Parts: sequence; structure tokens; C-alpha cells
Amino acid sequence: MSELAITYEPIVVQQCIDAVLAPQSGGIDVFIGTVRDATKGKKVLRLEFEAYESMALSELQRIVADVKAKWPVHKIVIHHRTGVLYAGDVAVVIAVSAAHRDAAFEACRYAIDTLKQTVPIWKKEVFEDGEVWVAAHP
Amino acid sequence: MSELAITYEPIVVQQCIDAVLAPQSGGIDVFIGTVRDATKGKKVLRLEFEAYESMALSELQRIVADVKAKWPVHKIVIHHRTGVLYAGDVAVVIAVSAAHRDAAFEACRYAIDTLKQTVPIWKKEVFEDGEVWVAAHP
Amino acid sequence: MKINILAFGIAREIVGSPLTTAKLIDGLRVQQLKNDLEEQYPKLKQLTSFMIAVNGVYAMPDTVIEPGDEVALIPPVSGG
Amino acid sequence: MKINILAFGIAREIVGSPLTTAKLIDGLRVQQLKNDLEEQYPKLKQLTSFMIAVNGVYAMPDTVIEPGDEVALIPPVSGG
Repeated sequence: MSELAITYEPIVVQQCIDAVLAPQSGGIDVFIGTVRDATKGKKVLRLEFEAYESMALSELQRIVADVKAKWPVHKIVIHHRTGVLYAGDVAVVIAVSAAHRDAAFEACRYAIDTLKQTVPIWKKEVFEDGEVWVAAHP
Repeated sequence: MSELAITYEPIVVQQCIDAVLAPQSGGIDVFIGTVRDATKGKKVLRLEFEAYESMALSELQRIVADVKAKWPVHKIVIHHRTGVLYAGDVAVVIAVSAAHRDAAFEACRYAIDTLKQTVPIWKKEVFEDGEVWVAAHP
Repeated sequence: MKINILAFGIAREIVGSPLTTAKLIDGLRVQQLKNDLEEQYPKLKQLTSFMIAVNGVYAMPDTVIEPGDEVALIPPVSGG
Repeated sequence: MKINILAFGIAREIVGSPLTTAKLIDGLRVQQLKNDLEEQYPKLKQLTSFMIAVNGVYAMPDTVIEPGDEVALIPPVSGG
């Protein structure tokens, strides 16, 4: 399975975990971003994700390189979904294995924080009475 | 599925994740503790886990209560395996869901750190030339 | 020179198309392109941020746009 | 009074059994039981730590052991 993916298909969390399992690893941290059914108390009907796919993959590659330079991690997998998602659907999975849990937790946290700041993926929240591109306006 | 378990059966990570998924959740953090094939460069043949089960469950319950008092988490699942485990086997899974990732990451980290300090579970590392109860001696 | 410009998310909605072809002066820098676009599409100025990527990399304001470059309008990202 | 004492991990190996029955004086406190056990099994003193749980809860040194209590020897835990 590929380390990085931007995909229209549902993400299978177990496959991401299996891909980072390594006999020398003692800890795996996994972050799973899911679609919430409401934002600030307002019901969300669906989310629509789009990506600038080639650039998103190269920005993800940069995150992986940064992570490997900063922490002694064994393997890292980042899969992000695009298209139309509903409450409870998995939008992103980041799995990181390391010999010890410190590195796994810190690297996973850094990866999702940086993804949200730099990777060209956008989501539109669709409500009953309108839609909003998340973070687009102050 | 029960929130807390000490079990001889293999832990199915996906079931732990499914159990914390909630439509109001936006982030799930999962820690998976696995058996390493070596400790300080020495090959580990197997690990043997034992638990003081009734007390372990009540200490886990205390961790869950602490977590829920400290962070706005939705659901938390902690499953720990006992018996004989080999390299790559899953020894513990902690899954935490929350509206936002901060709480999920911090609560999951707190839970595994506290588990390792307070929950009466013991592991013996078996090497080719002997065996050692982990952390027993200074 | 003629150049293809990709637009994503709300920027795509503001410019009205995921791909537009613009006629740019030779030696145009990213900052000037940004200014021109904001003049043509004032709604771009209302965004929290608005970046230009050239060939799949966030571009510096003084980067010169070359013929054949892939230019993209990047509104605030919101993945995850 | 007679009392059942559970032992786990390396403590079980040191005392030689997962369950022993000890004859304790009435009103015995946890600290005294600990001292008595360390005298009887000096290897307990070599552990990084050695706690006593009474009825499934870590016990304070001055806790009095009552008839029918479940007492357990808790060497350094190492789950996870």
C-alpha cells in the first residue's frame, strides 16, 4: 500500500495500521479525522472535499521528510479522502510507528497540524440553508 | 463492545475504533502498543503478560474518569491483552474520540502514560538466554 | 505569453472556472499576478489568505512566471 | 486472623505462589505487613518498588488489614 494517498475511495483504517506495523516498533499512534454532524451547533448535511492532487502529494511528502528528520519513526502513512463525505465518514488517517511512544505521538500530532496548514485540500460544509468553504474568510 | 477489557483474546483494533466513532466527533486518536522484537539490541523471543484483573479494571475505570474530568472527550476504549505475545502482536489499544483533535491526542497520551504507571499488569521479556520482569529492578 | 491558471476551492468559485488561460506579460512576478487577479476579482481580497503556487510549490512574491509554468490559485486550505 | 495474600509478577516468583495464606496479628497495618514480608523474602527489598493493595486499591502504609480483606503484593507494573 502506498505511504501517501489522496483518494476518492473510502479509507480502510486497518490497512493504514497494518502498513506501519514493524517488528521493531513498540508504539503506533493513529489519528483519524472524521466528519462531524454539526459545526457551532448547526447541522452539517455533508462535506465536499477537493484537492490539488499533485501538489497535495508533494506537500505530504515534505511532511513525511520533516517527520523523519525530527523523530526516530519507523513508518508513516497518510491517506486523505476527497469527494462528498457524510457525518461519521473518515476524511483522513495518519498512522506512525516508532520504537517508543513519544516519537509516535509527537510525529502524528505534527503531521496532522502541518497537513491542516499547508496541504492544498479544501472542504465545503453544506448546511440546510447554505454552504461555507471552511476557513476561507476571517 | 465493552469500554474496558483485560483479555486473553487478540485485540481487534478496528472494533475499538468503531466503538468510539460518534457523529459529533471530529477527531479520534488511537494508541497501539505492540511487541518489539528486541530490547536494547537483544532479541526478544516472546512477552508474557499477567494482570491482577479486577484491580486492573478498576484502575482503568479511574483513568477513564480522570480523562473525562480533564478533557471534553466523547468516548474512550482501553483494551489490554494478557498471556503470551510475540513480536508485532498488539498488547494494548487506547482509542479516544472528541469534537476536536487537541482533546483526543492529550487524553490518549495521558491514558497510556497513566496505564503504564498505575494499572497492575506485568510483562516478562523472554530472551534466548534468560528472562526479565520489565521494570522490576532499578 | 499565454499561461494556464488552475483555481481551487472558493477561488475556483470566484474566478468561475477550475482552469483559465491568461495572457501575461513576459517576466511577470507572482506578486503582480496576485495584484492583477485581486483587481479583476475583488472577492479574492476578502479571503483570509490567498497564495499562488507555481509548479506545485508555494511561490515567493518575487518569483518570475515562465512560459509553461503551472500556476495555481490557493485559497485558505482546510483539509483534515 | 488468617488472610489470603495474592502475589503477581516477580513478587509471585519470589514468594513462590500466586496465593498464600498468612496468619496475621489483629490490627496489623500495611507498613508492618510489608516489613514482615521483606524480612521473610529479602528479594522483595531489591525491587524498584513494592506496593500492597487491599481490596483492589493501592493501600496507604497506615491502612489496617481487616479479616476478609483481599491483600495483594504489587511489584513495579509494566503494562502497555
